[in-house]
Amino acid sequence: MLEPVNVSLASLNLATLAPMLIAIVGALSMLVIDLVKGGLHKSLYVMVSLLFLLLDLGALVDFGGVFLKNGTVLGFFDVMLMDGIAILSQIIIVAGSMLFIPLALTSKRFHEYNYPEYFSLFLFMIAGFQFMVATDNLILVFVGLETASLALYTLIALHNRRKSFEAAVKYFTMGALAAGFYAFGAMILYAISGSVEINQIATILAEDHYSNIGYVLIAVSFMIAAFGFKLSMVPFHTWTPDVYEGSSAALAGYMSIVPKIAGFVVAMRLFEFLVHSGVVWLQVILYIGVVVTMTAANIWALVQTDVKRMLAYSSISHAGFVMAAILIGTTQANTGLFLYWALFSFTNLGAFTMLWVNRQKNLLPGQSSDHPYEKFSGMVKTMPMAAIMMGLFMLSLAGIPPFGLFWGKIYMIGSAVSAGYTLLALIMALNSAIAGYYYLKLIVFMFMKEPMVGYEGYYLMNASLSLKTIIGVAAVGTIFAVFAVNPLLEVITLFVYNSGY
Amino acid sequence: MEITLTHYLVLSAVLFAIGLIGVMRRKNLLLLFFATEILLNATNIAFAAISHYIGDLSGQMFAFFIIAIAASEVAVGLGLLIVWYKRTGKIDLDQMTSMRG
Amino acid sequence: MFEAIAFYLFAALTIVMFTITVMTSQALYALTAMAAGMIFISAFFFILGADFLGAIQIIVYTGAVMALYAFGMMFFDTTRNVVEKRTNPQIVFILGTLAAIMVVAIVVAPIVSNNIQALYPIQEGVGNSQAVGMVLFTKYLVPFEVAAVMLLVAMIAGIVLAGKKMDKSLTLMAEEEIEMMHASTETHQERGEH
Amino acid sequence: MMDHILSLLIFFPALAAMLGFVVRQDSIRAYGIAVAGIEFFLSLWLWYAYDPMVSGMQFMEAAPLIPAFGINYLLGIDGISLFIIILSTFFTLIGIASLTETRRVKDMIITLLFLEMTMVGVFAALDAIVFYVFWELSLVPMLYIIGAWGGPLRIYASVKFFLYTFAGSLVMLVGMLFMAYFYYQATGTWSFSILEWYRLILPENFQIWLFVAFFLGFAIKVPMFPFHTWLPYAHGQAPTIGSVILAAILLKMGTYAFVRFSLPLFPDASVFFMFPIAIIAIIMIIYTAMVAYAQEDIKQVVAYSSISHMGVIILGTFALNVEGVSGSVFLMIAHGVVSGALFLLVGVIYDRRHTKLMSEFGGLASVMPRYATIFGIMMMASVGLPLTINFVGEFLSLLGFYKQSHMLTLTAGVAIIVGAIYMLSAYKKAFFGQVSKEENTKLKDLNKTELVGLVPLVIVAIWLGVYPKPVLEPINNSVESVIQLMHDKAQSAEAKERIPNLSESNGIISMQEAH
Amino acid sequence: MELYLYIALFAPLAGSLFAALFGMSPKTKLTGYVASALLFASFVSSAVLLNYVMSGHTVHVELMTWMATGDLYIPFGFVVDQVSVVMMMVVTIVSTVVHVYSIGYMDHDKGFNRFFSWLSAFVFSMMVLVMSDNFAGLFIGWEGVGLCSWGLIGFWYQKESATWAANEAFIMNRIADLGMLIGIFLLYWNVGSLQYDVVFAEVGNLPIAVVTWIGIFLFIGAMGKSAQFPLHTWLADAMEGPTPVSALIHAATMVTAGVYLVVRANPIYDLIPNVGIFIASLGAFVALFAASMALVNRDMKRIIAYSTLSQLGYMFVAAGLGAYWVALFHLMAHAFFKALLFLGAGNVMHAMHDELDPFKMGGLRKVMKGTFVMMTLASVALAGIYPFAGFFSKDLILEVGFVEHHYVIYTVLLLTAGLTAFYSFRLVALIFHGEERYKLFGIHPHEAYKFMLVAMSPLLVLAIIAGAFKMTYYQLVINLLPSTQYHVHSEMTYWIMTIGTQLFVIAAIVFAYKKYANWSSVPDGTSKMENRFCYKLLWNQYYIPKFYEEVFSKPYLELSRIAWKQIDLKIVDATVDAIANAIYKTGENTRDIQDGNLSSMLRWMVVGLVVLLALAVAFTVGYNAVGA
Repeated sequence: MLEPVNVSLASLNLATLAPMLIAIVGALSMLVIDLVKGGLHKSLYVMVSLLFLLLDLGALVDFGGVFLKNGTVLGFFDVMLMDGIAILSQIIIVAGSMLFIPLALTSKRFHEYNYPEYFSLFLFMIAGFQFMVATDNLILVFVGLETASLALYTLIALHNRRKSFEAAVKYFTMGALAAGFYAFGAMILYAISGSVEINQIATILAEDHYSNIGYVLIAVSFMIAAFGFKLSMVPFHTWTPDVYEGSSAALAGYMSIVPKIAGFVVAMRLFEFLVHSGVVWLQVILYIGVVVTMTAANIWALVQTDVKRMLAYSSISHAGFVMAAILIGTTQANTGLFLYWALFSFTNLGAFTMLWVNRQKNLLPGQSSDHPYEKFSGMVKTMPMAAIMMGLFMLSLAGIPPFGLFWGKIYMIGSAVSAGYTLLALIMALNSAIAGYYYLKLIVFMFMKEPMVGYEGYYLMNASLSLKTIIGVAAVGTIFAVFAVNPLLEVITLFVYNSGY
Repeated sequence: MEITLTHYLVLSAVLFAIGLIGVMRRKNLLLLFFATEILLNATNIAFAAISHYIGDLSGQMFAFFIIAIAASEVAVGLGLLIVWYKRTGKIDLDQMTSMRG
Repeated sequence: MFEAIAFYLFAALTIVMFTITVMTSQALYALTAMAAGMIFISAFFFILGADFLGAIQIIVYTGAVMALYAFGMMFFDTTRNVVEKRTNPQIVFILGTLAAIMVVAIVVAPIVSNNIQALYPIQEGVGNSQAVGMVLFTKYLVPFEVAAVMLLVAMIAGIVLAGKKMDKSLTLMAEEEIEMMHASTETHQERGEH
Repeated sequence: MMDHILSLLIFFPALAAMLGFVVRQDSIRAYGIAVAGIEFFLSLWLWYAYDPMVSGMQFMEAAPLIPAFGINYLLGIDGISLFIIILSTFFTLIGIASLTETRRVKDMIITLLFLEMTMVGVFAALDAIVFYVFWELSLVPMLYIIGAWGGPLRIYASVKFFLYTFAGSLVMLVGMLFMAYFYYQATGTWSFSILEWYRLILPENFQIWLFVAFFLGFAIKVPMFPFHTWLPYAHGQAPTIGSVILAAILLKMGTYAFVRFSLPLFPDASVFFMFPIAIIAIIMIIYTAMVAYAQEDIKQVVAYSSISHMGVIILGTFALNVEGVSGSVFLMIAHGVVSGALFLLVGVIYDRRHTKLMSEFGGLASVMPRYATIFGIMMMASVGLPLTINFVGEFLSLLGFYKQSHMLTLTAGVAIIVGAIYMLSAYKKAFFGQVSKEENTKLKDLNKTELVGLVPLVIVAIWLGVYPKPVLEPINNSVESVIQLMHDKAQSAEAKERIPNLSESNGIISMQEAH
Repeated sequence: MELYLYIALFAPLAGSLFAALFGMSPKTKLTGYVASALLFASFVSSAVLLNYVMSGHTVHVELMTWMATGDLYIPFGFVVDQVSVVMMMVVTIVSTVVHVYSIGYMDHDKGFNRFFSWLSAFVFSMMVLVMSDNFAGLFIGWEGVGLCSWGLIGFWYQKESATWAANEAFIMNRIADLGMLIGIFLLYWNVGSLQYDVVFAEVGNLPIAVVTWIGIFLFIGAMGKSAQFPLHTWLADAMEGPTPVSALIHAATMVTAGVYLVVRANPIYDLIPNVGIFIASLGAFVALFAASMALVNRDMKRIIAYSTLSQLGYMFVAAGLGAYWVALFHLMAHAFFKALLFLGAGNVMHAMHDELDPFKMGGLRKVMKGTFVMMTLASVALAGIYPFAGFFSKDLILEVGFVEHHYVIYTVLLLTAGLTAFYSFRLVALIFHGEERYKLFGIHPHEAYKFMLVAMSPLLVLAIIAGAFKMTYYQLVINLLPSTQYHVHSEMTYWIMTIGTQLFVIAAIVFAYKKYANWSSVPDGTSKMENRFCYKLLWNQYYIPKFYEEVFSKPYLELSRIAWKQIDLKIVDATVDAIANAIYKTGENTRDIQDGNLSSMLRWMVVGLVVLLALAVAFTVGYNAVGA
């Protein structure tokens, strides 16, 4: 007979669930609101979402304090794991989401914002991501991942046009395949360790001295394939440009940041110990993966004709750049990962918001996508501020100092240097140069070409105060990043180091 | 002729491969979704087997959640298919190439 | 011996069924074959002592999933022969076979480990469902709840996506058209109320 | 105020540029001149307050920026950077004052003011990352100037300029990170402070690799053969003001960086690479002079001549003795003045005729005598006639390098011949002979605006040629400390021997002591 | 005395700047007057200084620092000593004369003001050159005169040939200047200073090889300025400039700067007699070589220019053989009579409306009496007839050659003396005697302004009597220069030599008169003589300009074009673009991977997985193999 299990409530550390629960409650409350009174304006839902996210953030910041005092907090039979990187990544997730959600307040009406469910799904998705990062249990990772993904597929499709359905279906199908990979990889890990918790797997593998190296490698192969999909590493990246193009610019910007950081954290948990245990194969694979992802994505970005697709490829390249941190595996590198991503989120969200601002509903004759380069030509003459903002984000993405991403870049490259990855550091640097070309291309269009006749009325169609505010926030974050870097760096280092990465 | 874990793993691998072939081969989206189910099921067998051979319940747990996930995926996937079908009248993925390059 | 026979039998059956699922050009065959395959898989679960899982497999897959697919098929009208354009069919098989061979090449080697411990051991004399329940509602309570959320998400997603509101796309309509549409629905509602 | 004069110098123009957005289009020129004028006088004040007898850094400022990664806001100048800063403010003033551009003047002036910030920043930075920030940032305004106001190939030219330089400097950035890492290994703290780095003695093989990394960044900027091909395009397409600033200041960033980074940080590597670089410099000198001779476009002649002169600067820098390095630093100033003036002059004729082909001109000396005179003076300065500013630099650079190699200096000295060839033939084509084209007969001579820009340059070119001491002395003192530092840090016997030791009497009778 | 030094030095500069002020304005005589007056002041100051130096003093001032860095210290220092004062006198006398003369000569030229600006600037540079107390200062003057020479040769810049000649002169000088610069570098790095006094004191302690190199490189500099073979072609072409310029720059002063340098650096050349021999040999060669070209030339000014070249050869012979004072003496004497000759030629040109071919003149003595007398006397002086200046200086050089036992050189110089007499009087005969061929061309010649002739008269006087100052001069300069006296040991030989030489020269003159005094036609290239190989060789200046054109100029231009079009654009730049294009093309060619088809996207994922698996298997197999 089974013994009854006695669990003290205190040992459960229910508080570890608080941040996610806030998001879930928020989502449910919106469903309820809609039930009570339908047809409410989207601004209400935006604000409610914002409110809950704020609470969520507050809870996380509070956790941050706790973490700094007491270290990692485990909860619910050690399923929940609130360590430094979990808190950090959740903060980035929630903060990124807070920057995203006001983008719903466009001056034009788009289909998805007509649904209260949209906002509800959005909060569920955030909860999913939060679960995903706040555990080292492969099962919860999987469930959280799927919760978030399923919500995300729906959010994409809700944009309600042919391309967005196509994007959603593509994303979904490939996601299903990736889920299969993940399950299979987890299965093999379970087979050789008898556990589905990463730290235990690590311990057992180490105790076995990696005697089942073949199994480990097979498992890692499947896991790389699964996370390669999530982090859009070449050749698992193929969904990225299509999905970005198909979804609204705002959501595309969001996708380039939040899901990826969640993926990075899991990848860190999963691969870091292998890298440290001297699994040469993984180092080689990651090395190749990082280099190929960075370079190939850059090269493809060069030939794009649509700005959003270009930014999609550029996001892939940035993700590849950051993947290097996992390969390098030092505290400095992992700190760099978070720093980079925090800075990247401001800049990239700003860039995508600029696209969102410029979104027009009907394509003009001869226009094949939402944001062709030609649309931006001569923008400095018609809308200097907008052009300068966009130029700013492009420069930051290209890594021109003193704008945000530069600091992330030098820190990342610096960590590669100090870990002895000289060649990698060089490749990272040179890739930034290649990337310079396509960012510059947009600047060239905006600042050096004559405005297109007939487009005038279509610029800034979608602008509204809230969008402009977001752009302003992103711009300020991008320009004055230099002053934020030091505090960020200190906090992140503390969090990362104390989490053992 | 004792059936060992290896047998199950091999079986799982073979089924997974069949699933992969299906995923790659199918152009009809609905049938493609079938193949993704096969992938997950293949894994489930292995999980159950491992669970059995090492006497641990976690594997069964994993399998259980995988089934839940598969079910949810079907719901969302079908939903997506329905809107796509309503909009285009096709569920052939060769028709879905408006974005490329 | 019985176990071996059962294993090989069901293995053969599942493989055949799934092969039919992925190879046939008749959607209905595929559906049927898959349903059969699912049931055969549940047989493995029973063999392996995972009774609960076996039951779930049958209920969820054959009961829910397959039913959904069947509805889907009806909706899409794909009961007829499905014409699929094949591009480079060889490559598909080569890749699939290669994947299988690679994995098999590794997994044929036995797992050598002295450190595997059952964290949640299957105890003799305890019913499988009972044991599963025990673990599920302690250790895996959080994932379980998250799974609930996930199902909720899936439900909302399904409803929203398949809903009538998706038929007209605000994204594609000009602002004036939306205004007109709203105006007409309001009059509809008013008329309905009166 | 004196404590923060450098910050003031850097950020005043940027702030003024921001405010400039508010100023109306028709008043922006006066605004620009006022701002640039104030900035110029500030820089003159800097000179006034500068103590030429002190060889180290002056007006130091420090503020933490990213202390966790060793990045701090460190500023300071010595004799080497002082005059390039003054040159930058000077040229911005002159550039704005003599601006003839009519399209979107406001954007242009705001861009120029931003550019001024980056230029001053580069030369005042004492932290490698702060240096790098301004170094990269300077590309952006220049990109815009070339790309928005340039000729028909402007986009190609500007993008090429940007990407080429950008790629090079990224490699340099990796070098900087390595340097900081080595510092970290040695001391346990991160630091990007150049003065801190000076204290670090690296093993020779490290030095060589780092030298190469830095070299790539600098060489593209200079630009050194074979990385020079962006320059003719940039100059060819850029508007006058762009070429002026590019030639006068931006190119100097590369050569300045050699003196600031490569020499004191890697003394052994500098000696190791001295001859290869000297050979590249000689190729630059002779080869680009030949290419300049073959040009049909007068602006391209000046552009290639810039490369050729930069070769002499490089040669002087790698003389690794006080004479050569002082000479090369002086030549940076000199070349700035002269090539800046030449580009302004080319701009004058371009404004009138909208062509730069020499075949379109001829006989201008009789139509535009004033113009021809000033062009002639500047050409002779460029050719390196004694008592003009260039001669001092060229003479000292070559003199310095002669200590290291006779044959190479002899070859490099061909500069004075080939330089005369392309310059004189270009002058002959454009200014001498009969006025053959109808359009040229009615050309107006220099007007007041243009004279305002050119006359000060002529005065400077001759004044510093006759009496270079006020500039040369501070340079000399700072260079001496650099050379001494190099000698002290050098490890290999060859380096010890090649880099003179200034603290001991070296057997040569110094006339200065005798007097 | 320093005041006089500064006046002597800066008065010309003041004149130049004054004239430059009016550079853009229409012609005003004022500039001419002011510039001439200032030059006269300079001359007077030089005379005062001469007087002062004669009493055994020297003046040495340091104006200010020029360059000081490291151990290098170069001041603007000026010295008036026995050598420089001689040069100052020569320069100021000739230039004053030329200035005054030019007021008339350039009377009708639009660029009158500009001309005086350049001319005075030239004098200033020349003064810097001769007065500097260090090699760097000398180099300033050296380049400065080059610049002014460029400006003055190309004075009529509308003329293609003038500007071409100007550039040629400048560039050829630059080639030589490089040598000089290297010499200066050598001095600096071996001595540590560029001051004459320090250098000359230290030079004896240097290894002889180093001194040799210094000597060679400095001499290369001298070769350019003094137009010695092979850098001689520019001098004849430089005759494109206005004639007063030719008189001042290309006869009297600038071209003798090379000789001055060798004389000034005598302590160096004393140490290296081998180089001296080389200099002397080259000088002798040039003397003959130039004289030979003068024989057939049909350009009045070029003939005089070749003669100058030839005389410079003489000077280098003297300097090379260590007879520095003799060289300097000949320099001085030559300056007077050659300037006179040029100015006379200028009068003729004026009269003949810039016609230069003496064959188109003839019989001009009737209309241009003054000029006729002056040119004849100058030619006599040039030929070295007693008691004119040329006799004293030139015969001395012959003696030096003889005494130093360089008989080959002696013979060559003797022969050249004959040739000199021949071509000088060929010129005089063709211009002033015989039929009035100019009438064929409808020219009405007239004598030059009176004041021009008056201005020339000091030169005439000096050309006649300069020889009388020989001993005074000698006493003066031996303070600084080696005081070797050159006397043929036997009285007998001396007289034979002197009288023989005189007879030889007179014979040459008579021959020239006989042949050309009654010339009646203008040669048209059909006569037998004109088709002889020798004639053609000389007429084409030994094909050297053509050789330079074909071997240096054209290939250089061609090479430059190749460097630009082929190397720079097609290799260097194309490589850069090719790298960029390769990256871009890779993108273009591989973007089809993303063909938008879900099926292939899924396949790519599986491909990725299979590759990973394959690598995993390979690694495992390898690992096990190694492990086992």
